Amino acid sequence: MEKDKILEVNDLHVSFKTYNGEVQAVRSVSFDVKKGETVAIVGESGCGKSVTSQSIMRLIPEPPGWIKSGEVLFDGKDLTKVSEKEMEGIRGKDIAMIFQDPMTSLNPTMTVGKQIMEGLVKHQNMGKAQAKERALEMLRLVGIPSPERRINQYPHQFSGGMRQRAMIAIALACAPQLLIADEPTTALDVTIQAQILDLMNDLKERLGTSIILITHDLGVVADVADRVVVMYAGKVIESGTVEEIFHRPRHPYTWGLMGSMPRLDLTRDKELSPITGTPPDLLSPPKGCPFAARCKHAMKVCQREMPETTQVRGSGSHKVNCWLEHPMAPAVEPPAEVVGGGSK
Amino acid sequence: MAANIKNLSPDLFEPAEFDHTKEEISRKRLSYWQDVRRRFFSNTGAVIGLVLILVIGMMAIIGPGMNDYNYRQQDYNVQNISPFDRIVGDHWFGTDNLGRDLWTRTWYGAGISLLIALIAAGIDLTIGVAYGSISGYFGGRVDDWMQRIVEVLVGIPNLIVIILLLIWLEPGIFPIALAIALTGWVNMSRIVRAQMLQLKSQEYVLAARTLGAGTRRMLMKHLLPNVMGPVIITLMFTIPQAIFFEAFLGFIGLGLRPPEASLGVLINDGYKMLQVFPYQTFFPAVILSLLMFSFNLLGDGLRDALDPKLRQ
Amino acid sequence: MGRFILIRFMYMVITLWVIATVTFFLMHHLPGSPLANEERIPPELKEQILAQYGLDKPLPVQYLDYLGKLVQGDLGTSFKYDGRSVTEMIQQGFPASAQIGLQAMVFGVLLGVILGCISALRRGTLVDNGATVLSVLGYAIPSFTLAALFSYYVGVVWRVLPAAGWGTFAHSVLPSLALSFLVIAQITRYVRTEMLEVLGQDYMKTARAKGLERRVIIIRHALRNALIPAITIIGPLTVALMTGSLVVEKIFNIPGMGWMFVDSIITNDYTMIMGVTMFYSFLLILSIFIVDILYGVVDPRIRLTGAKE
Amino acid sequence: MGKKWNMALSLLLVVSMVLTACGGVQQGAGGKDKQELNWVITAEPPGLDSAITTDTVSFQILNNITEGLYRLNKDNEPEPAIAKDVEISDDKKTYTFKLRDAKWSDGKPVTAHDFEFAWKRALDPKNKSQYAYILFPIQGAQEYNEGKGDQEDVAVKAVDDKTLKVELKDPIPYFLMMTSFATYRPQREDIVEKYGKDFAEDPDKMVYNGPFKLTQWQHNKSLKLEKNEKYWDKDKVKLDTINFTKSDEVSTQVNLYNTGKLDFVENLDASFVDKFKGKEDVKVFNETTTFYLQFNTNDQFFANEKIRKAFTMALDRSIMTDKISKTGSKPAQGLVPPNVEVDGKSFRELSGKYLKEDPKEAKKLLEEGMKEEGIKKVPKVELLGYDRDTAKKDQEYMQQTFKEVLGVDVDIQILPFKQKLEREDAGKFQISYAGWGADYNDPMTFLDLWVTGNAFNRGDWSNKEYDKLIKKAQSNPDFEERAKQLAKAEKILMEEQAIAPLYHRARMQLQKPYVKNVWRHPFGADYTFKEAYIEGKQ
Amino acid sequence: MSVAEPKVEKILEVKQVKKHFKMGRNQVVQAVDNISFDVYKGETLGLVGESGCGKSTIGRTIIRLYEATDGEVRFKGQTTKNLKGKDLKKFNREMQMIFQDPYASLNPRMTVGDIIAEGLDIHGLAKGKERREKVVELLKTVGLNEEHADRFPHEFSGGQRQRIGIARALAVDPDFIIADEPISALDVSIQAQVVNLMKKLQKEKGLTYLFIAHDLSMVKYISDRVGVMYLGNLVELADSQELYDNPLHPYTEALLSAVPIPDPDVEQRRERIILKGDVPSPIDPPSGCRFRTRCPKVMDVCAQEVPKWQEVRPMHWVACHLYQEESLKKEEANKTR
Repeated sequence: MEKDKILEVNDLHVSFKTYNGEVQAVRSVSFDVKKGETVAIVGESGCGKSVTSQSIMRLIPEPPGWIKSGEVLFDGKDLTKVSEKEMEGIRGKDIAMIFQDPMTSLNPTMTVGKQIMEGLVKHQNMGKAQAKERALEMLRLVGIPSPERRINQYPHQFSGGMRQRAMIAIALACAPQLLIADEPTTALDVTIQAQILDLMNDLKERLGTSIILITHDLGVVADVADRVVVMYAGKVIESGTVEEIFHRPRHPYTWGLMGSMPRLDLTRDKELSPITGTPPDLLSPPKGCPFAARCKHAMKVCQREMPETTQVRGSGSHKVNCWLEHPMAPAVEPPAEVVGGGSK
Repeated sequence: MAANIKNLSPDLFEPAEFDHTKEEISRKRLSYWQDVRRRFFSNTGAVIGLVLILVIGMMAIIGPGMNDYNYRQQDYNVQNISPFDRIVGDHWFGTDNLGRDLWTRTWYGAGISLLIALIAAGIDLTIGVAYGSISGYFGGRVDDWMQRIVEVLVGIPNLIVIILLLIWLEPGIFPIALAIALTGWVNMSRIVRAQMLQLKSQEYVLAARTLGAGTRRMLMKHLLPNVMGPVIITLMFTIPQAIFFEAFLGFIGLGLRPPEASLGVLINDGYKMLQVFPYQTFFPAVILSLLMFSFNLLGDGLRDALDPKLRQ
Repeated sequence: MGRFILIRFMYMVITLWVIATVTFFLMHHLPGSPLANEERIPPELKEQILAQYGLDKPLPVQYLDYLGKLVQGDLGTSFKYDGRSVTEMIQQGFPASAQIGLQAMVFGVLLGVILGCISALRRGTLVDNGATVLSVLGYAIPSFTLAALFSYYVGVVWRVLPAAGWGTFAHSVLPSLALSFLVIAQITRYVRTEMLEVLGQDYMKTARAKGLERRVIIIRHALRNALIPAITIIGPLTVALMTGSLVVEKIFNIPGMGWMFVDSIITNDYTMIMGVTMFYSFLLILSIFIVDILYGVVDPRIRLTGAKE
Repeated sequence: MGKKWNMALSLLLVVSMVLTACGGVQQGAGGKDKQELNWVITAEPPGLDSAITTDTVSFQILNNITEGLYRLNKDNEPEPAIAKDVEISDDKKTYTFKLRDAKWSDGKPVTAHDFEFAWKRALDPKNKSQYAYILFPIQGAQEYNEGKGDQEDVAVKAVDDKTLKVELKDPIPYFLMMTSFATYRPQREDIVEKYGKDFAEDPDKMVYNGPFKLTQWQHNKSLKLEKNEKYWDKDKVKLDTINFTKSDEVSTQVNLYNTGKLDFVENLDASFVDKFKGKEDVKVFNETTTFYLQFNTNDQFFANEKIRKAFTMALDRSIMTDKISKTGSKPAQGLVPPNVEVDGKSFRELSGKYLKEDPKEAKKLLEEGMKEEGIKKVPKVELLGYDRDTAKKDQEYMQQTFKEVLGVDVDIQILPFKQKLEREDAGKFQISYAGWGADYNDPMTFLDLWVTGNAFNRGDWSNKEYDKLIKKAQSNPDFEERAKQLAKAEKILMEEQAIAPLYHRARMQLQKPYVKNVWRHPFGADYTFKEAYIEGKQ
Repeated sequence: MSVAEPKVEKILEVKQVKKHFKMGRNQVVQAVDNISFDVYKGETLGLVGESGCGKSTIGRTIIRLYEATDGEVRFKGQTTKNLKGKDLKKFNREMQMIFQDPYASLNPRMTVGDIIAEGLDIHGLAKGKERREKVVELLKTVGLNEEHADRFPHEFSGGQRQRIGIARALAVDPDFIIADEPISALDVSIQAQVVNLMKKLQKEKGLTYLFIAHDLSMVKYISDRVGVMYLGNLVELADSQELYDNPLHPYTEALLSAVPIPDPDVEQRRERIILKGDVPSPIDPPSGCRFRTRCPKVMDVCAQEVPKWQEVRPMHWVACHLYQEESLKKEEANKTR
């Protein structure tokens, strides 16, 4: 494990049992997070991004879910193997998490202050008074006005944006090394989203926390991420720095994603080029590339074999899983509307 | 994998043929009820419940005809024969103290109990669904007033009303069912109303309204079919409740008139002799318990099958 | 909140009035008169006796008299138990009924909560199925059957506890137990459902993500939220206990109110029927009222807004 | 609650120990046995005001805490109690009682005034005593009670403290027995005045002149009696304590009996009879009752004598007594039970046997009767019944038998007792299952019920000769001739089949073998514990 | 397409419409307050705003799912108030709606064929074979197949369901379709499918859309003109490109700046206007201009007077004191004082 890496996920497989059989939600996912870095995991619903993040924290409900194989290295420890007791010591203290819906992620019958203090009492061995001090400090830090009053209020007395701030306060209370933010702004309005993203950027700089940001919004990714992991059908299909993914994407799925999104800053002349069809059923994932059925550039090999992770030439960080990278494949360039953004 | 790559032939890299226009649905075609059925039948408890109810129901119909006796025929030569000691003739459940065949009486009684419960549930259903639908569908002031009435009715202890009603009506199959139903429909109406209110704001109902659907169509196509789930579940818990109330009334002496038998009447008769002839209460009590048990299991199973929230 | 209580209180009064009215008229349509031993009473005397109880007056007048007295808390005097006031008799009978009811409730709720929690936490396992079967059995076996079995086996055959009677705590164990089965059943089932619901909530994930111990999560976060809605079934449960106690009191020979009620019906003791009905209704309505308020107190979401949703 | 009871119990223990220690010298029938009896009552006594109360449980308690002029002895014969002796005039209408030196529990003497006061109080229309009619044999009593006469005209007079003079309307042979009846008990004017109506509600307010006094009354649960040390005949009283526990369920009683909490079970039903049969615990208590079917002669169907006879003959009474109740009840042979005596002899022997089962004849009679009445099709008949468990079985038997023998469908209408009475009163019935228990040991207590116009003659049967015979008997001072008149009357009643007597009830009871000398009475109060004792209980 | 040229035919006129909801005894939610705008035939008018701003309410009020508290809606020159019988039926055919939630908008008990044919059944447009043909045709129009007609909604994916919803609306051949957040519940790649389908249908059938959404980029992409709503009020309305290039209202400005652009270079360069606090409750909205509590350019006059709805430039409407001369004068006076 490299020195500056704080988390490394290797070949992670996670499945769920359902009525209809085993859903292979995550199939061989690997990526890493370096100190102080924000890694965004992007993908559509059901692509396995949330499952991946919850597996890191060992939060997937077991049963029906279980981690089939792979490792999650944190601080040299494989989190898939440590005891539940030890995991409890890591959760909230070293790795913290915030969730999509601030409405439902807070306990409705406990004051916000108590919910912040809980973790402090558990991990920092703080007394009640001390924990309360710290909770007030945290509320102030996340920009909640008049925290002395707010600390004794219940979540339903908070607005959506304030709840997400409170969630962040809970997550950051014990100054974790890694923060996993699972779609933290999806349920919020744009102006509130801007507030929260602003806050997260600010806190990251001040506290030096590494962040795994899970989102489906490429705009948010462009705003806050250093590196991007694109997932599709339980697999990582492309990863690299923000610039690499946005300006030199290599996977047709990434192209499709970019092509599906209208851009506010461009004039209307650009037509959207959506991806046809729907993602595969993970109950019986296709043998070859999961995107093959929707891919304009699909080749026969795509249906048969799973492409390997390939390093993109000329870049240390840019990796892609696509047969188009194979020397025998025809050269295909990304569509103009994808890379020809307004910035050029 | 690495080895594989080397062996790839160039023709594999030719464009593949995909029909992007066709959208296939890979899963089997399942209607709502098929889906419910599938979920229901994968629930062992519920299936056991259903089977037991069917068996008891069947026996209630054919059981009394399976031997040579009828439910009222007395024979003082075979009083109080316990089937556990010896079986005389074809008195499979033994006889009571008037020498009546308990097999026949028990199944006959189970039938009467079921009949009362079904009538009660039927009345319950009619009043409850009508009241709840009207209240929920029309909303506004109508709903306000109707709910105020319900608020008051909820506070009335139904057992007391049942007892008073029965003294007034004189016990019989229909009066008992009526008394039970008259106090039971409130719950049903509340459930229907809550469903109605919820459904009314569902987008598919709004869609039907924008298409100009009339009240009849709204109710028949959109609202009532979607209320059915909770209604059926509620019924599954009303029926055992009614069976129990009937038994209870029998037990405190307000049951059916002799020589009619119901499970309540039989348990009441037998209870007096529990210490001496325990078998006389045993069979009806077991069947009563089995019925209640099965209906509860069935209700639970149906709830799991019908309520998408509890799906997993 | 004050407004909410006021409205609920109003409903309470209206409900009681409806019950009083219905009972009054239903009862006056019951055949038979409340006089004992009437075969030899000269008609003149009969009239006098009826007059003494005000039964000779026109029905509406009787009704108004009755309501007037009711408002003052006067339930009248029993016909059968000459000269004893209904209030006094209820006072004598109620403690016993209340004791077994309360014990059944406390025991049933405790066990029900534990069972419900365990079966929710071990969903789909043998433990869960066991608890489910137990709770369904609680519904399925009527309390009178249980009471009879308990009395005979525990009391007579094994002689562990008194078979019947009233006085010491030991006397109250079996009847309470017989009554508590239904409570266990209902609470178990309810807590299980609510627990499952709560366990699936996002804030449970938040709590786990904080690194809290399982025990803490279950008790502090899950149980509390699961129990709040469970409060709502205490009202109906009270009724269920009442229903059960009618026969359980008879089987265990307990000087409670339950059997007093059935007895009063059989003997046409008008004032007694009305008194007990009113008292029972009052209890029930009060329990619903208290539950409503309690719900508001326990659930902060309602406490502040003053109404559900 | 529990604590109190425990304390009371231990206190009782101490008290009883002291008492047994003191009473050690008594001709201890029990020796080491604790003289404590655990009896059962099937209902809460509604009230212990002897002038007002009407129910058997109250009578039972009153019989042991108070005493009248006479008391029924072991053989159910009246025996002087508070009265030392009596002087009866030749026309058998004037009774002059001499009272002995008896005391109330508060030490005051029992006087003739106490009797005069109590009887007049019972008759006072203001007090609305529902059992006042039992005093009607006294001259002027009925008139006063019905508001037609004055109190002064009631012929009861305390001549002095120890002399009570009573004049009767008619000469009746059973008046001495009647004076043992609860309503004839004395009451203390000062106590009644002091506490008003409530005096009989609270053990502390009541005074007692019987063998026991009431010391504790837990409503709906129990009563406790303790020996009355002021009782004139206290040397014969051996029990220190009697605990009455209320229980109305036989199986509960049996459970308590089996676990030693009760020494007595009141009323075994058929199932328990089988279980206990042959054990020494079993006691048969023959009541003086007759259960019968009352036909409504106003009904088109039952106006016909042959039809009434058909219904009477269809039944096999021995099934009801031997197969259904099994408690020792006897099939009826006439209206009057076999243990009723007249003029010192059994009335049944004097009268005759009138009832027999004959299905064929019954069917024939039904057909003839229907032809007479012009009825073509057998109508559906309604039988008004009791809601008691044993009665229900009888009713089901009759229902089935009428169906099988006569082909008549019978609908049983079971109503609570009060409602049944009202239906009967209003004449809204066809057949009613009814019963009557003797108030005193004389056939008249049964026979005068079917006189034309009697409120209890619910079937409205009427026979002039019958009326005449009863009227003659009522005022006949020649008791031998009176007995013949009564027998003749019963014959008429049976021949016209106004009613179909079914059986005379016996109760089967359990009583621990160590309980001795409890007297059972077929008339008036059920039990006397005066000389009862415990022996051989370890 | 020239920007300022007014389109002649108004298909829908919304005049001073208010919609208030009663909540409890004394509380009124002013979901929509005094909104006026027109929709021209053949155009797409986008309505954006954050949750709770009343954009869905106005849509539902227009199609008469809600009765307007005050004001008037005119459709094809006719008032929609008190429509009855034939007129109502006609209205129901000419105006249709597409809903937000692809899961809740289809009756789970009906087959897709029956759902699509519901309009045909209600209005008696087709029966038997003809009905079936029409259903198949509609399915094909939205990119589904004939065999899908016999299936049930839960078997379809979100995007497919949304297309079924569109087919249902199209069945009665409407002129005007209100699309109430039709894509916000869908994944990015599917959103584009649906939007493209809608555009294609507009071209083919000459439909007019009222497109309600909170996603500004998508609204700008599909709409000819865009209206911005805030807390029950319409604050700005202009041609979509004009709105982006020259936002007049401070709220529009903030909203536009808050939308992240999927391009890291743009994002790094961009300055954001971060609004303070949260949207106030519509039960008790601020006096004067409702945006004043969060407005970075707030003036004294904003609290006192409700800004007028004015056409400050050709075809560019805004309600803000910054563009009202009297207001500015007053403000000047305030400051000097």
